[in-house]
Amino acid sequence: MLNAAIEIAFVLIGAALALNLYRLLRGPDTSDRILALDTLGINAIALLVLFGINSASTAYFEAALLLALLGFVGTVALCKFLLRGDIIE
Amino acid sequence: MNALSEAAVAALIVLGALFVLLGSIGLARLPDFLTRLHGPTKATTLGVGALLLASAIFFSSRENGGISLHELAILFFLFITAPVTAHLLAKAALHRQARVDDRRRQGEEASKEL
Amino acid sequence: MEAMLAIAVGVLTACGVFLILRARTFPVLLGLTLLSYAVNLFLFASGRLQVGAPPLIRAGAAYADPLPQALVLTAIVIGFGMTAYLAILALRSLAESGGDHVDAVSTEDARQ
Amino acid sequence: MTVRLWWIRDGGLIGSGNNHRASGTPCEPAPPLFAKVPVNSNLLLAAIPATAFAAFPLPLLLQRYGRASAAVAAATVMAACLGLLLSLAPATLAGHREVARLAWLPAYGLDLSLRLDGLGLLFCLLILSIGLLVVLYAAWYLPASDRLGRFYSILLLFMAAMLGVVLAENLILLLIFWELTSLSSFLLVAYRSDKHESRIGARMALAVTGGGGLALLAGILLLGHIAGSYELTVILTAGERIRAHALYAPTLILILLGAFTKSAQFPFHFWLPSAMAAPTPVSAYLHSATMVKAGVFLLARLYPALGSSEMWFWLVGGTGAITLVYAAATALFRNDIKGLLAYSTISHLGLITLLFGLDTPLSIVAGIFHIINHAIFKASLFMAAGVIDHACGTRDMRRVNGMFRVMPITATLAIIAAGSMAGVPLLNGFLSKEMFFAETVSYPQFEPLGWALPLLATIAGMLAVAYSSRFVHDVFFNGQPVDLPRQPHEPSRWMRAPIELLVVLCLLVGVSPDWTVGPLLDAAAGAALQAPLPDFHLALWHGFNQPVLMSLLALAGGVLIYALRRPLFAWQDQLPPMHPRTSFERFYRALASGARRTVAVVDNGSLQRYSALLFGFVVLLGGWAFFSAPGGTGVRPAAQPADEVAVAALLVLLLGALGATALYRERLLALILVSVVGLTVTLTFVRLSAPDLALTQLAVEMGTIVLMLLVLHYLPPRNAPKSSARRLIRDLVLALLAGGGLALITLQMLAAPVDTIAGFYLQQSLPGGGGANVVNVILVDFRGFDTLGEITVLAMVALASHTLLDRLTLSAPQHDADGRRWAAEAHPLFLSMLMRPLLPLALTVSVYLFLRGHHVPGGGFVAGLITSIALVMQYLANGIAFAQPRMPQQPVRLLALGLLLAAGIGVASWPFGRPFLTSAHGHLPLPLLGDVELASVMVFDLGVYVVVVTVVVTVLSELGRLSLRARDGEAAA
Amino acid sequence: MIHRLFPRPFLSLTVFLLWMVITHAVSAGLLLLGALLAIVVPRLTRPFWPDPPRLVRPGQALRFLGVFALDIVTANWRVARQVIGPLHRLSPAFVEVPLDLRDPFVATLLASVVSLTPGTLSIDVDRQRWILLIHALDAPDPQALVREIKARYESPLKEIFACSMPPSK
Amino acid sequence: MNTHAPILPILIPFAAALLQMLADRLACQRIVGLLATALLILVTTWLTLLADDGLLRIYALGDWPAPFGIVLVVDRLAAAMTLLTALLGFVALLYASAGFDERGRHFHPIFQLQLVGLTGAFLTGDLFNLFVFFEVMLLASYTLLAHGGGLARTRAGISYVVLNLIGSALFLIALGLLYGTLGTLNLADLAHRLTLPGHDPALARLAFALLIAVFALKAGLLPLSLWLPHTYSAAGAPVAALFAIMTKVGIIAILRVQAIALTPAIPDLLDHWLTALAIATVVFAALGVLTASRLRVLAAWLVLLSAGTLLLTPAQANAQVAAAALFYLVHSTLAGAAFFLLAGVIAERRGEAADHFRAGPPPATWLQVAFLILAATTAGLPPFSGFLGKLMLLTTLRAVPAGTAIWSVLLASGFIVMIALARDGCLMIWKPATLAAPPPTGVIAWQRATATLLLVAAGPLLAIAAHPLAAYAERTASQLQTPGAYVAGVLGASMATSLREAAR
Ligand code: NA
Ligand code: NA
Repeated sequence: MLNAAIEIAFVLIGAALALNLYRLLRGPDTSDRILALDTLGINAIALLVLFGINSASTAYFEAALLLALLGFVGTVALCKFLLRGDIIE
Repeated sequence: MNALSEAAVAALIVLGALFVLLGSIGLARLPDFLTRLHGPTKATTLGVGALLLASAIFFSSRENGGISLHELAILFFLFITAPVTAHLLAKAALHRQARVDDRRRQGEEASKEL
Repeated sequence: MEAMLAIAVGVLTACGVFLILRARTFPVLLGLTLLSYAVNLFLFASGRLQVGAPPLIRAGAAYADPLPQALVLTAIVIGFGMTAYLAILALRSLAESGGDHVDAVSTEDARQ
Repeated sequence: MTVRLWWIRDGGLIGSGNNHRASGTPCEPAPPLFAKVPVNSNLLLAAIPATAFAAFPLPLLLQRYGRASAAVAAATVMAACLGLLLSLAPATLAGHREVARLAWLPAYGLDLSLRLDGLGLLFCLLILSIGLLVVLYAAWYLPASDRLGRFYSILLLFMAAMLGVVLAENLILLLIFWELTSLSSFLLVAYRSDKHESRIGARMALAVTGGGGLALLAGILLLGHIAGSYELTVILTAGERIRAHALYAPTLILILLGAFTKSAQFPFHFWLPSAMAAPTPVSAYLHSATMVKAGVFLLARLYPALGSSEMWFWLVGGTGAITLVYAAATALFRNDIKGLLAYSTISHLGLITLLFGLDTPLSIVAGIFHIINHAIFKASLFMAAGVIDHACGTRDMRRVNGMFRVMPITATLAIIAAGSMAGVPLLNGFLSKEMFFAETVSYPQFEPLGWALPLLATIAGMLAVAYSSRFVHDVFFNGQPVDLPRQPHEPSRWMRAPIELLVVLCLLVGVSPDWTVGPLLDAAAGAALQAPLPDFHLALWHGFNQPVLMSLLALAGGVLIYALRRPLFAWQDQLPPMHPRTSFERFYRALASGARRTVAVVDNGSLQRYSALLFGFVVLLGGWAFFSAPGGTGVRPAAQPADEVAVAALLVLLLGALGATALYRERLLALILVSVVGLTVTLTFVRLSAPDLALTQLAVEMGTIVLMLLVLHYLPPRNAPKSSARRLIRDLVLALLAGGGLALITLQMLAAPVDTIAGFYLQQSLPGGGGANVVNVILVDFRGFDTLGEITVLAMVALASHTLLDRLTLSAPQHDADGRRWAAEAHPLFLSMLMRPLLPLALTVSVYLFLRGHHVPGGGFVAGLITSIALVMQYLANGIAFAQPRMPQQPVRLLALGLLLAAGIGVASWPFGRPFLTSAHGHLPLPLLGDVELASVMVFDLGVYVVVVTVVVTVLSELGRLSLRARDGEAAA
Repeated sequence: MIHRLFPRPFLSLTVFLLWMVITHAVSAGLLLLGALLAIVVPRLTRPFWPDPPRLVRPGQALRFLGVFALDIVTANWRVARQVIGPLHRLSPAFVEVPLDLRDPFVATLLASVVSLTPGTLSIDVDRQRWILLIHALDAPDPQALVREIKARYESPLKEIFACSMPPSK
Repeated sequence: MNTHAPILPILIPFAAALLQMLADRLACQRIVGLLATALLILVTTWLTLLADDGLLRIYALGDWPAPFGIVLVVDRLAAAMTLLTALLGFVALLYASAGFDERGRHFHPIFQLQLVGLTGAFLTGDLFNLFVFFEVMLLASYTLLAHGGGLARTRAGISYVVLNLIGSALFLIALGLLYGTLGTLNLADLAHRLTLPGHDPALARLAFALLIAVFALKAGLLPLSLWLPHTYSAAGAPVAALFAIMTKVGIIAILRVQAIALTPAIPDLLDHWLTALAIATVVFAALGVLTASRLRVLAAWLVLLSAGTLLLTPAQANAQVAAAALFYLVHSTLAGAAFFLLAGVIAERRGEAADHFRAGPPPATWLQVAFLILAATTAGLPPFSGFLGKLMLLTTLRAVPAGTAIWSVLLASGFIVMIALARDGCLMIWKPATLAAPPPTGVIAWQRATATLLLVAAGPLLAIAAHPLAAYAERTASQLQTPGAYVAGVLGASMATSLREAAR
């Protein structure tokens, strides 16, 4: 049961990644692309958690934690860039 | 690992993945930036949350491990950072959607204020 | 899996090389970044690919080769330092030449 | 020091442990020669050049005491050398050969070995005695404003080098002195260094003679290879073997190039007239006893080894003959007195060369005899020319006329010397010219054209008489002087004395050769031939024979030619003018501009070209190396199947990379796409069992985005011109080759068998390194030295950010790429508020990753990156004004501290007798807490942490600070 | 003493909890280390958080968290349906919520809660007029939304942090 | 201390750099730097003397045996190269201490770290560690290059940095391929495994070819060396002087890899191309010499010329050739460095005319003499070291396959250098300014004069000491060309001495 669920989940998340990619390429504005990138990061956390369950290993934990903690830095910096050009001022 | 927890884990996994997908569907499908912004920041939060819960149950119910709570930390950080990104994205999008002329006027006014 | 990685390495290299051959500093920076992804993946691959076998010592586990991982880690960090360095240099060049041509010539000169 | 000093006497070659002498021929000892000599004679021999070399700076050092002291010093040095030489002369004249040797570079066959035999003695005598006269002459000749120290010092250096050439036993040593003569004559010719013609003349002389020296070097190396030694003692006895060797022809040609350039043989003669830019005493010296004579000396010296072959005859004899006639003809038309004399020198050297080329024992004797005679009369002639120049202020024979009336004594002397040059009987020049005529007549190997050689000799004789006549008539008679800058007069007594002495010698030798130069000539010719002398005797009159007839013809013909000078000169005036100096300069310019064009074609100064060449080179080399491997290897199949996640990730990665590449002109978009690639790479690392890498990659990724955005803010948007189609195709081909190649290699490598050292790390990680995270143990322990280097690199990046950004001012754009003004709010509220709790929490996480990194993914690097990014976020959220004062100050000291921690714990193992960076770990049992794990690598890792944090924060904040400066700049403006 | 050690007790507690959660194990050493961090980390980072609000009602804070979690789950269903449903039925709108709060940090917390709750998104806080600008995915009745937010989230937060009064400065 | 001798050449400048970073005052930094460099000379001299016993000194860092841990390997070559580095470092630092170091921040620590990179690169026996030291060296050199500022330096800097970053990427690819094919990173172990069956020979060849390409980039092989003249001539005098040894790092690396790994297993890898390209390099550099319009540019081309000359040697795989190359290497390093310093001093003396080859106020007599000696040394005119180096090369390279071509190109390039130096020197030293030129600026600081003269004196001194030096070079080369001993020494000795106790 668990394996089946994981398989399904992989497919679902894979589809989600594909949709992110669609938005990333489609735009139309840079802010849409940044949003897609941000979503990609969050979906990656989901993927990592899924990997962890799949392989019954805690080795993925640190990566997921870090992605949750730092993943937003890129988004924030990019948004700040759009807003002010100067991200550290 | 007993059947109950396995079932719970399986259900949560599918649920979580589904919400992750939903969020991305929203991202892809919704008509303008601000509505699109709702999709991922919401659904993914719950999606990842469900997956993390599944993970917590999964690792807690294994023979050798104790209670696994460290998934909470991930969720915690997501909850702190998600509103910030949403906020900045919205600001950026609004900034860019405003017509160039308006913005220029606004900017000039702002610089006058300074 | 091997083929996937090989394709990734190849495409990253090709993109990196193409961008490095551009005339402006920023694409060159991006190209070097892409190239270093490719190189890191390649160096990593020298320990062969293994799924679910991180080199964390536990009883009765299988392990991926830890040495390339350590080397790639070093390479990533050094690469970051170098990218930062080149970025700084690009700004310096901009301040001194007034442009972002890799040869620190003004756009008019570059056209000739 | 393994320099050993040993002297040998007489012949025997002491082996010098030479393993580079490729030829297996044993060094044959020369046959023991001749009489007993005083014990210390080889020291005396060594002392001759040693004195000269040691004392050459003396005049320069003494010049502060006046010109006289400089001159006296120079003369003293020469006299001392002459004294040393004369003390050895009797034995040498008796046929003794003196050899002295000091090891220098024995492995390469180069020793400081000297030899004194008849030939060397003759040349030494010429060099020193004429040198003394030149010193005397120059003291009066050179203007009073010259301080002379420099002049005499260079002259002494030149003389020393000449002595070295003629005394060298080792051929490489000979070459060394040979090139030194080129170098020092360069300085002599350039004595008036502020004059353009002096500099060019000097450069021409150096170019030709120095270049010839390079050929000579090659020839000597070949000769040494053939003979098995560079010692003359060996080489001169190995003639048979040398001539039979396959490399004889190149050897001979290379050596002759050296000799001909030095002795100004056609077509290398042109430097010599230009070298007249030197002060006249120098010319007198160069033309008579030294420089050009070095070339013919070499012919004489190596004659036993290289001579006696058809090739020798044609090359040496042919060159000599052409030079003889050509230069004589040219001399006639020179209007400059020194020019006429210079071409006559060339002609006479051609004569000597031709004599050597005739390749009979008697022709060698004649050649050497003419060397002596030419030295004597040519020195006096140049000095006389100098006197005239000095007196008149010009050397142009069209203006200098009728000098006989003004300076009768000098004129008489010059006329006698010119007679000798023309080969007038009773003078020394006549004798050797007679011998030359005799040789041409009796030359045995020239049967089919038996008349050609005597005819050529006679024509040359006529020309010599003609130009000598011109010198005598045009300068000393021929009416009144025209428009002279100075009022001419007789020179001072001392200035004339050297000329008088030399002219007397001309007469003495001419009248009584046997008594004056006989013994010297015997010894010299014997040494040159390395064989018993032919039967000959020097005398004024051998009866009326063919040579006498030729002499008479020459005299008559010469006078006739001179009588016909007017039409001849008129004819010559129509010819295109020849200016070796400008030709040389033009040649150099053409060479330089050709070089400039070639270099510019290869190197267009563009990084794009350089990078393309680098990639192209690597692709070619790599392809060659791979496909040239023995036993071709086919592409092996991949082992593991790919899952759907891998496919999806690959798609994301490809789109990111290709998108960034295709859209690179949209810089921000490209950056976003590159970040997508980075995220995918991170996931790949996680997936493929490398959690540590994933953490590092992720953290670095965030730092990179911030960095790139900081840069992007200033880089001018969208002004880049598009690449041309050709450039695009080139780049695409290179990119595809590189990418395709690396992809194939990746596949090939992943399927290749390998047996790595990884097992050791896995096995030793816990017991030896005390950590379960093997990657971390490798980083801080097994290969901690790499990590130390790595953080050093990082630290330098931070230092460099200070160095490079110090005082840098950039102007920040006022609006974005689409023309929007920037948003008004600098620090959005949510961001700045939420960053406040995030910092302590991020710190907690980094402490976790730091402390647990030895066992789970993490470690100093990752912890440091997280901390630094959290800190950088403070800058981002709240601005520099808020963040900077709250940060630890003095980043440089922090960097030092971090490095000190890492290296310090490394040194801490020394007292325990362990190498640098040896780790120690253990468990400390504590009450309440149980076992506490302690490891020295923690300190190391702390150093890493400190450095990483400091570097990232410093670099990014330094970049951020640029905008403050930009704003200040605007405010100021 | 306690105050001296833990000048920011709530932050110290958060650090300690985070530590215990991520270390994923319990031992005396780790507890001690956690305590140490709870002391050291807030001190080290104090300059970066110059004016933190004071948490006065921890109990209510817990209850607030419960409500918030429940809201996330229920509202998610709604948003999920909206996302896959017909888009023309949506009536997105900007809504201005006048605030009684005067603490920027607490206002940010409120904004975060609004953002994290499905269907609404905080765009900005006007600090002159103390108005929270919200974008709602489907808000047929904006005033109802304003009332709900003020009642469900703002007033508990006000009490938890005791910051209803305008700041004295 | 004897035990730790191998690492001292790395740690001494490292410690000096740390001290200089802690003590931020220029005066302190100067003293620390000069003292440390002087100490480095002493230590490396001692190490060079020690190494002359012919034994390998293996220093296993962290007490981990090769090939698992990183080892430093001191043989004659490594020791001598560190000594050369130290000498050059001291002289360059002395020169820089007269004011050059004030022209930007952090000159001194970065200078010391440059020395760390150089000595580390010469000493390490591990290829990845070599990569790390290359990075240390290059980053330091990037920064030193930029020291003093100016557009020319920035322009050269970008090319230099980008090309070397590509080089670093290539290095990593080569290392990955080596590890992925042979499973190790230690040079001795690689050489050992290369002789065993069971690996993919094509990949191993490719890996070593890429490695050689990286070294060739550093060494200045055409067509990878177009950056070199620009970079070297843009750098400040003392920096360029120190750079004179940087190409040698690449050459030494090629020599070592060739001797230890390639000769026994892949002897044909350098055939056909390296010598041909080296000849092309020499030709190109000789042409470049003709184009130079100022002394420092000329010096840069001369560095390239000597690099090309040295690159003629590795493909010969011959101990005698290597010995000659080593002597020439020492000579050309010192002479090249001397040229840069001399250019600096002359430029200082000639005011606006600087070191351009045009009329101007003539430099002092001692400078003229120094120039003459140095020019003769460089042009390969006797009796200085350049002649002896060329003699050795010509002697040993006569019998190799491309011998005739090599001879021609060496002799011809010597000729070109001679006529170019004669012309340029005449213009610069002797041609008087036509207009009233500004008088020469002040006196030259004693540090600069001393440093310049020390290096100029190297030409004559090397010639005088040619016999012992050539003998050392010969012993060095024969040790280098005994790969079996190296491999056994590195792998065996460290195994025997330092496997740590299992109990720990
Ligand atoms: Na006349
Ligand atoms: Na900024």
